[in-house]
Amino acid sequence: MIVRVRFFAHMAQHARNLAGPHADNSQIDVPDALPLADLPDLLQQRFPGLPWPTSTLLAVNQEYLPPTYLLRPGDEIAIIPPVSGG
Amino acid sequence: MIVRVRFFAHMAQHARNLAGPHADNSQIDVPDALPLADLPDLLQQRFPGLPWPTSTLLAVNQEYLPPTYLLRPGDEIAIIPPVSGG
Amino acid sequence: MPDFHFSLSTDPLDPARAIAAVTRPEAGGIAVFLGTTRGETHPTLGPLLHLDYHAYPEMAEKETRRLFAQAADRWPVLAAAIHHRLGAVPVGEPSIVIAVATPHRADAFAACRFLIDELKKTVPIWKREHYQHSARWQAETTDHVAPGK
Amino acid sequence: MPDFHFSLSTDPLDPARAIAAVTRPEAGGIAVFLGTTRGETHPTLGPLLHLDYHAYPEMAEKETRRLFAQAADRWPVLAAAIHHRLGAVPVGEPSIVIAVATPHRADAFAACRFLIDELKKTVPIWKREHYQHSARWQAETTDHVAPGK
Repeated sequence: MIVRVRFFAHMAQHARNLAGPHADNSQIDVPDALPLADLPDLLQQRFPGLPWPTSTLLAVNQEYLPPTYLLRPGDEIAIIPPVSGG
Repeated sequence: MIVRVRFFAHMAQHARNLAGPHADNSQIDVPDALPLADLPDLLQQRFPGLPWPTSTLLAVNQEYLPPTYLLRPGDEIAIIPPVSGG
Repeated sequence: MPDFHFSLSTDPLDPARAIAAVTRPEAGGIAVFLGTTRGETHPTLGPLLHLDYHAYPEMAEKETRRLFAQAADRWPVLAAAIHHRLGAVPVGEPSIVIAVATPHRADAFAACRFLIDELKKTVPIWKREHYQHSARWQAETTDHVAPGK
Repeated sequence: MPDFHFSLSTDPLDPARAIAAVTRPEAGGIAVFLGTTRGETHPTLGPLLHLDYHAYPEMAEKETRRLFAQAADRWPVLAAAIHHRLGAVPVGEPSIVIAVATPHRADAFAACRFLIDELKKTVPIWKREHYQHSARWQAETTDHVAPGK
């Protein structure tokens, strides 16, 4: 199934360098009902060498969700490295 | 000796009502070296019926001073009812 | 000693002026407090129309500077400003603006909070509450010593 | 639910606008926080020139509204405004303005402090530090999982 994956900050920069100018916001084919917890490994295979801060969080459809969430077609998953707004 | 005594807020209004338009800021004759602690009684005799909030403080020359302070000629004593700025 | 800016004025307060007075390149946070006249209705005196502030100006400045010096001792204050309005302050308008700049935000909040809390305890400024049917000094509503005592 | 005003913009922030957005006749206190770009010098990268803020805008607004709802549950908030600047923010200028109005001041301070503290933990906005000799994302400077892990 197809989901959208978005990267931010230095992760976005590295994703573009590794896989082209739109790689920070692109559609990706993943197994049906993939648990959110399994997405990081899959992304690190797709983007070898992508830096991954230890406290990176995952959001689905603009909301932080637990790792047990099962992805659905069309979900927008954001990879959120440590934030630094304010 | 002569000192200056200033009243504020409702005490000023009452002092003027009791003793004339300048009574909230006037010169008063007091015994030499009067302890600050003795001034309230003396003022309540001079201004009979003057309302006196229980937590009124005394300042001398724009500074809160302890009751043991001995007044000097020319001191400006302010009678400070509970403040309500801010 | 860091910069301290104090003013008493019957003009409406401009928070932007207090903020500009404390803005520094070394600042990471600026905490600002505005005390505003809260509209309320007294059961017998009717709606509050405005507050009327009076000061013992020479001492108000001296005492506020003393509080600022205490704050600057306790927190790494870069600059602070306290602007208090006198005379009539209508409902919804600020009677006081306090701005404090520090390198880090926790100190700005703490010092700003300290300044307003202490100012309300010791700085010689008094408000008179003007309700529709009557006016009274805030200080009148506190306990008084028995007459003749 | 009380009023909440949120904006992301590359224009310079105007604290007076945030204050006006929360001013209410029922307010007794307005607490305001400005986070400003602090000038500092890195031992090898040189002086900081500006910070460059990027957001995941749709989620930044959603997440900030969630924090506001939490604040409104805990304190009697009349209105709040959070304006965050994006793009380059030079030294001394604010990247964020938060204003909170409540009937009494302690609640305004507490809610304002809560909003900035929580925003810094969870709202998806990132800064890139532009030094004279180099630029880097703040997030780059944190721990990373080992490559290949």
